[in-house]
Amino acid sequence: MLKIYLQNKIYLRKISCLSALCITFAILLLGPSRVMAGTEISPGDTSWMLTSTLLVLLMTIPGLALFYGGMVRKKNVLSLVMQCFSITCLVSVLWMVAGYSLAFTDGGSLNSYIGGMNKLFLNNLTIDSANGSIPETTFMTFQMTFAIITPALICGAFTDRLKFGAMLLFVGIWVMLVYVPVTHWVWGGGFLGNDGVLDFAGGTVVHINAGVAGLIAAIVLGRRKGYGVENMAPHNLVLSVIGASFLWVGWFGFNAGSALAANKSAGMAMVATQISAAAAGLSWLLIETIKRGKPSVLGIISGAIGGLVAITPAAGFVDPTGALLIGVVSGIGCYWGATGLKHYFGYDDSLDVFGVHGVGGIIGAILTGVFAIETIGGTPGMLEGNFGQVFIQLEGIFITVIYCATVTFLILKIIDITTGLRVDEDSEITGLDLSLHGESIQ
Amino acid sequence: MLKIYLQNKIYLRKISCLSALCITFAILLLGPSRVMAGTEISPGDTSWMLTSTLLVLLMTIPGLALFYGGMVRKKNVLSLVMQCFSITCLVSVLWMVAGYSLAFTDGGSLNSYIGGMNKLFLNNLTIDSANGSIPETTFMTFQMTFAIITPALICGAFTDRLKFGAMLLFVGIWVMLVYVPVTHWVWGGGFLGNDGVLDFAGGTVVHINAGVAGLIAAIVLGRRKGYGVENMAPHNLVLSVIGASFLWVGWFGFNAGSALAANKSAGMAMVATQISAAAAGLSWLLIETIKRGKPSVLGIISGAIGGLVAITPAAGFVDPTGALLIGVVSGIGCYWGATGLKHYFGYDDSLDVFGVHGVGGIIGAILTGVFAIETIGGTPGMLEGNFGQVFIQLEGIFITVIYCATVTFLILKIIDITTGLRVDEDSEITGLDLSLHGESIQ
Amino acid sequence: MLKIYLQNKIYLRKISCLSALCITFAILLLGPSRVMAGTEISPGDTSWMLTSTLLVLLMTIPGLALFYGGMVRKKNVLSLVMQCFSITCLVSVLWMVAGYSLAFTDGGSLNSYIGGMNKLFLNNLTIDSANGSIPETTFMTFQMTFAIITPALICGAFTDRLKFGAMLLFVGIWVMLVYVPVTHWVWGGGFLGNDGVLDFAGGTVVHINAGVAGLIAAIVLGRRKGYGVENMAPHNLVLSVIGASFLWVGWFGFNAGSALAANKSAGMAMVATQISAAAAGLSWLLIETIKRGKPSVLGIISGAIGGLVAITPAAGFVDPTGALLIGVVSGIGCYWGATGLKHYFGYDDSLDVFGVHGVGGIIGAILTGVFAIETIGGTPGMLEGNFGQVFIQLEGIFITVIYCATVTFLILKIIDITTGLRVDEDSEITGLDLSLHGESIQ
Amino acid sequence: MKLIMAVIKPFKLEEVKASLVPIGIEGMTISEVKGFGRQKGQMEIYRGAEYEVSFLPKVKIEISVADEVVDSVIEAIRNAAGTGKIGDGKIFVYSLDSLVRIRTGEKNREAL
Amino acid sequence: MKLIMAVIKPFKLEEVKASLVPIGIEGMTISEVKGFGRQKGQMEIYRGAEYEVSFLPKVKIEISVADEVVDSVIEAIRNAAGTGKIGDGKIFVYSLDSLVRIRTGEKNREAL
Amino acid sequence: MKLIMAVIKPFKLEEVKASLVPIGIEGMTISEVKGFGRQKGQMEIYRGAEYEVSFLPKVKIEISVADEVVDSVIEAIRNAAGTGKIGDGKIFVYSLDSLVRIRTGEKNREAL
Ligand SMILES: Nc1ncnc2c1ncn2[C@@H]1O[C@H](COP(=O)(O)OP(=O)(O)O)[C@@H](O)[C@H]1O
Ligand SMILES: Nc1ncnc2c1ncn2[C@@H]1O[C@H](COP(=O)(O)OP(=O)(O)O)[C@@H](O)[C@H]1O
Ligand SMILES: Nc1ncnc2c1ncn2[C@@H]1O[C@H](COP(=O)(O)OP(=O)(O)O)[C@@H](O)[C@H]1O
Repeated sequence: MLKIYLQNKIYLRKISCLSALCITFAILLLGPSRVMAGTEISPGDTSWMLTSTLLVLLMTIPGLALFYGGMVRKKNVLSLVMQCFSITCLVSVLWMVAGYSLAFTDGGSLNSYIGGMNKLFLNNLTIDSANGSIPETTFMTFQMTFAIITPALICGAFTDRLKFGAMLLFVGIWVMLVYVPVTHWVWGGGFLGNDGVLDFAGGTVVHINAGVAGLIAAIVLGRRKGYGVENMAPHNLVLSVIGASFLWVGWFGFNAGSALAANKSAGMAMVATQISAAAAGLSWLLIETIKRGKPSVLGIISGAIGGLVAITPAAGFVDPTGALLIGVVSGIGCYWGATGLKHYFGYDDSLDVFGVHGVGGIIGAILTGVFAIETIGGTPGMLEGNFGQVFIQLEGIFITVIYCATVTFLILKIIDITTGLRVDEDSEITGLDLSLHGESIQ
Repeated sequence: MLKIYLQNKIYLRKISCLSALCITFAILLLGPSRVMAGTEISPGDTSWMLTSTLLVLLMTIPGLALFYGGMVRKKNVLSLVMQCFSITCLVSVLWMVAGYSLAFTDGGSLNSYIGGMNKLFLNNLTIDSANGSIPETTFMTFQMTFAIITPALICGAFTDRLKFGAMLLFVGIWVMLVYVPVTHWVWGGGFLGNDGVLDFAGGTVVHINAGVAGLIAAIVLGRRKGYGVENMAPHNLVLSVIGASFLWVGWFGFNAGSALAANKSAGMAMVATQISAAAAGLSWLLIETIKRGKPSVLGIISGAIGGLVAITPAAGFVDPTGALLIGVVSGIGCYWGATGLKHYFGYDDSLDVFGVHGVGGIIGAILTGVFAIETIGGTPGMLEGNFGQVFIQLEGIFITVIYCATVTFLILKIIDITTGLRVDEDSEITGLDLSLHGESIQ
Repeated sequence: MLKIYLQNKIYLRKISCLSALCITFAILLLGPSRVMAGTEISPGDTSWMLTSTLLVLLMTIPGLALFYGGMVRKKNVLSLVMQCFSITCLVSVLWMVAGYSLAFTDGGSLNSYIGGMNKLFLNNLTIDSANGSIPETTFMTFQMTFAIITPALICGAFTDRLKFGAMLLFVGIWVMLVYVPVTHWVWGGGFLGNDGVLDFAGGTVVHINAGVAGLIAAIVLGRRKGYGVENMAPHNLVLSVIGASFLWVGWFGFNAGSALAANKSAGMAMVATQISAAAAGLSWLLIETIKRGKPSVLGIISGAIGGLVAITPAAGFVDPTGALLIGVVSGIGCYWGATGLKHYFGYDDSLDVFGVHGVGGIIGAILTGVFAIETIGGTPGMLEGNFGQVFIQLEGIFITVIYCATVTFLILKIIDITTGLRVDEDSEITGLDLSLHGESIQ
Repeated sequence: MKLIMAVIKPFKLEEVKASLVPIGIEGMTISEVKGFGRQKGQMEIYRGAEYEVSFLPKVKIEISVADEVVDSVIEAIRNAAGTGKIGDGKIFVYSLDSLVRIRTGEKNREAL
Repeated sequence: MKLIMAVIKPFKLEEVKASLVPIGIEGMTISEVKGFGRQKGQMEIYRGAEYEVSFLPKVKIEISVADEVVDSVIEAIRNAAGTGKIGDGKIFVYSLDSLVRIRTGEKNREAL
Repeated sequence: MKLIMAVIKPFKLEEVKASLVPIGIEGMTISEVKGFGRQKGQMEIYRGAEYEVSFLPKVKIEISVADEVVDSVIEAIRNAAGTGKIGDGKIFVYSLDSLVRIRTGEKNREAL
């Protein structure tokens, strides 16, 4: 697949330019940022966005921490919740220091690729500035929670074997070099948004990005010791169900919150989110029952998450029937991603970050181009005759996949050479809880 | 008790007519639905209703899943969370396909009994349609979460012994044949609402309905193997406390959300909810300490849930003092329901669905008629001289109990004959987690 | 330290007057209460305050219950969640009966020290009364959740050894004699608020109060049997991480909710909250790694909670950079409080109520006076030239510490003499779950 | 004195206990163990992958008895624990040199 | 060599361990078990219903010792584990045929 | 017949099992235990305080075997479970008086 992408020579120029960008990152001197219009604050919209912000935070802690934590062996569960919690802390500070500014302010002449440095340390973010009908402070915090969950999603790929320090280093660099630019491209005034890529709530920015980074991390790190031989069954799926529930509920903040107001678009986005999650849960359940004979708890929750991933780019653009179909397709697609695809290639994407978020994100991005309805989101999709939209969606996917894969690979290799990535064998056998953190659960 | 109800011949005609209705269900051709007035959307109200919707979803996953899951033996906990999660998925889709339309649109000439088919697949639910001051999409999703939790509540009665496929079949049919019509009668323009039955947030529709269905299911299925002999004490009440907490907090969406706006009625409903839950927790605690010598965790959380159930129909109609009294009475009443009543008759309503939701729902429905205050909810209760209200409340209870009991019984018997209800003895002994889902917690 | 406070003779008069107050409490006959202005209700603000209320409730159940529950030994976890749950029930009722009235109505001639009795049983709280732009019912419930969490925080100090009945008695009395008056002093029209003490969301009222009460309780009760000899490591830090997550997320309701509206102040308070929590988590992580060699899960979550405590009084007064600094300082300060200070003096403040909430609260109260920014919260701090503010903050701290310490000590001693405080040795060894509640987790 | 150690299926514990009380056995010590033998393990499914759980949950019972009742105890255990299906478990008997009741210090037969 | 197996009350473990170290016992293996005997179980309450938990938590200690120290070890365990109340537990002694230290391959007395 | 009881490091279980199957061992019973010996415990950190966990997780294996294979079983366990580091564990051998297969009632050698 990588080869096919690379043969798309038309993208090569953009890619190389982006890579250059990523290297010269630190020496950017950018122009003045876009000034947000200071309209009247709506308490209703603000109320919903404050709520949405905390919902997306809930997705990472405790949502993702538990969803992932329940799936690993008992000796590694604390290391996973530790990763999610420390990423939350780290990225919050990084976003405040520079991330927000580089993603969401005007980058001047480089604005197609990266934002400006006008709001480093949030210095020019006054209490009075607004973004649409909500305070800019709230917009900033809402976006912060997206920057938190994206690297946290990657944890599922390198669980049980990555050093803690290397993890923090990787996440810090990755957020600045991958997440921030891609966000700028799609939502911050960059070239993908300008090209018309539809991504309502982050199918590309969050899920494809995280899924691809996870795939690369799984390949670079290699398999867990004992993979395929030892029983690595989830130690406590009750935790995973709690986690999946908070992911689901939090996703309303993610998707309906991406309307940035408590309006009819938010209402419809919530409907689409709910239906897609439910349909995908059922479709995974069904295919698993057919192929394995037993419906599993891990199956239905994985399916629901797959459906939530797939509806993410589409939530504000499709109607309930579109959501139903996206759900059904993504449940089956993610089942294939987490079972067929992974086993075929033999990489150990331990908790199926690529299988669920990568595959689900790609399905969703494409189907957004298919099912978009003009009266709902302003843009018609293929079914309404706008065939071009699917190609625009493919552009977004391709660029993100190649850029993310390249830069992720480079970051990991550099860390591997300098501080090392993987814990020693003894620590891996003992379990990361005791060996890295000196703690264990009883 | 059943006998007494049956002797109320005045209801027999209604019942038989309803049974006919339930059989001819599939061939209904209904008239045009009521058009919702397209008023201005209020961001504030919409914000609260989006929030309320996710709160009620939280009640089922993870709330109820954990509340129930913690109470069963370790070998069955995953099967319970699986039931709650899969019901969430299934009912979401059914509600979108037909449930919402049949419950909340105009059923034409049959409107007293059932709604219409105008919004099957939500086809005529446009992004612009409104329900009062909120988008109709949000009203639909809010109601969807009620349709989800009601059958999920029943799971507590048939836990540890029902086949997974039979459970899905039962829930699917029960929602369409029991939940949807009763909802229409009370809230969708049907005869109970027209007769003046007060049910602010679903004491009758949700709790009496679920409680009675649970009782019937417990009787039809028979007791768990080893009931009364083996120790079936809850395996992990920490899970149940987490669940109870989410039920409590989610109940604010349930009750205060049923104001359908962020207004003074919502504010007062939240007060009533909080006070009743707290008072019922304390009154169960007290009676248990007196009768058993030790206050138990399971006791106080059961009491609080009982108080939440009982305040549900009353939340928008009573004042804080009324709520306090409803709480105290329901804590004691549910204690009796879960201990005295159950042991007296000897059925195995495993997690006390009838004892808590049935008994609590009936207490609440009656006391709503007693404590309703005109200046708060528009209708005076018995204490303000309106003695008739209690009888209207009794009508609502009687009809729901008899209809629900009859149809639930028929559905279960038909499934029993066709696919069978109960797992085989070996599976029950092994535990449903391993035997039905091939998974277990460590 | 106590000595130093006592040497501040200037406060002695106030203290003795307060003690007299506390004794004559029951015979107070107070004048008419302040009438809240009946302005227009804003649905947007109301929506946010309904949400904030449930968020703060979430902080106690399940937040604090799990945060604490995961830290104790397996045989005591249910007793802790029981404490949190029963406190929730008890204080809800007490607040309705008398707490709200005494804290937030006009106390007439005694108004500097205590409120009035006009709203006992919420009798004069009509559905139409408003507090600013929200219903007074909602303001009352919001404040109720603060009254719930404060005594629940104290549980961490006396865990594993306090009788259940004595706990309820202590909490009931403490809320009325300590929490209610201090709340009135700061927020209800009393002398501390009038003196200009800044406490946005309860750094003094909630955290210093709880921290000091915890310290006194730990000293009066004595150490747990086996303290310092047996391994008392947390039995399940996954629970603590879930709890910390709900504390964090719920804290948005606590802090941003304390704006009492969905406005720009709420937006900025949420930013400050998030940044301080994250920074404190990182600073504890760092210092622990330096001093112990391994970053621990318990460390990072303790740090984050410390940062949340410290930002509480400051949230609506400081800018993001101020929040960052408050976070960094409090992470280190609480690390010292929970390790150095405690071990130096040798008391067994089992879960570091004083170390985290007391120390963090004091740090936050002082730094509020340092970093307050006029354009954000209306009051300039030391950095803007207003040196006096720090002294006003110190006044608030001193008075609260001394009053709280004195009255808490007296309450505990009286209970000790009458019903006894500590369980017998056998019960402590068996664990409180079985000995007090007849339940255990598997 | 002998020590009889039996490995049985977990859900047979109550029945075994019930069958021993009538023949005068008033004490025993049990533990949760895992067994590996001819009985095929349960399959666990993990996102489509299946693991065979080769160690199955069993319960181990240890009972100290006087020599003369060994046979009747074995008989009682066999009757109560047997299902006739593979995996019913095994009974192991070995000799004790001595036995002490901690509370009283009684020895051997008195300590039984 | 003998193997001494003792079943004691869980919270006595630390004391037992402490009493053995002075008499030269440097290793032991312990497991969580449940005991059934004369001691009445705790009642657990479940929504008003009460269950008697007939199997009580105990700790099993296994120590291999040289023949000559058997008596002093039994004595030490009795002193440390005894509370004088029913349920203190039992000590079982039996003979080992041989003993091997895995790390070194040392046998019997050297492996103790 | 002998009963071989081995206490080993937990993560060596799969290897030990794998090494026993080739020499004809088709059944065993295992339990999770904790060991105390020369091996120093892990330190656990609790808010800056450190606890030494003196009891380390181990796995206990019990296998009944015919007398003639005892030596080869011991050898196999030693090879599979040995890491050469302190804490590898011990093997204890004692004699069984009799052995019964619950399902069939077969005795002694037939029951192996
Ligand atoms: N040689 C052995 N040593 C110790 N335990 C054994 C041995 N063989 C079997 N077991 C125990 O007996 C249980 C049942 O054995 P299995 O071979 O599955 O069935 P069966 O005894 O009915 O033929 C096993 O799970 C294991 O716990
Ligand atoms: N015959 C026995 N075989 C094995 N273990 C026994 C036997 N009798 C008692 N035990 C163990 O000893 C423990 C204490 O026995 P119990 O009869 O309750 O008290 P005591 O020994 O003080 O009279 C029991 O819980 C059980 O674990
Ligand atoms: N005397 C003993 N009795 C019973 N078990 C023992 C004895 N000594 C050691 N063990 C067990 O063997 C394990 C390993 O012993 P240890 O002294 O740590 O290492 P090694 O045997 O390699 O010198 C211990 O953890 C314990 O479970």
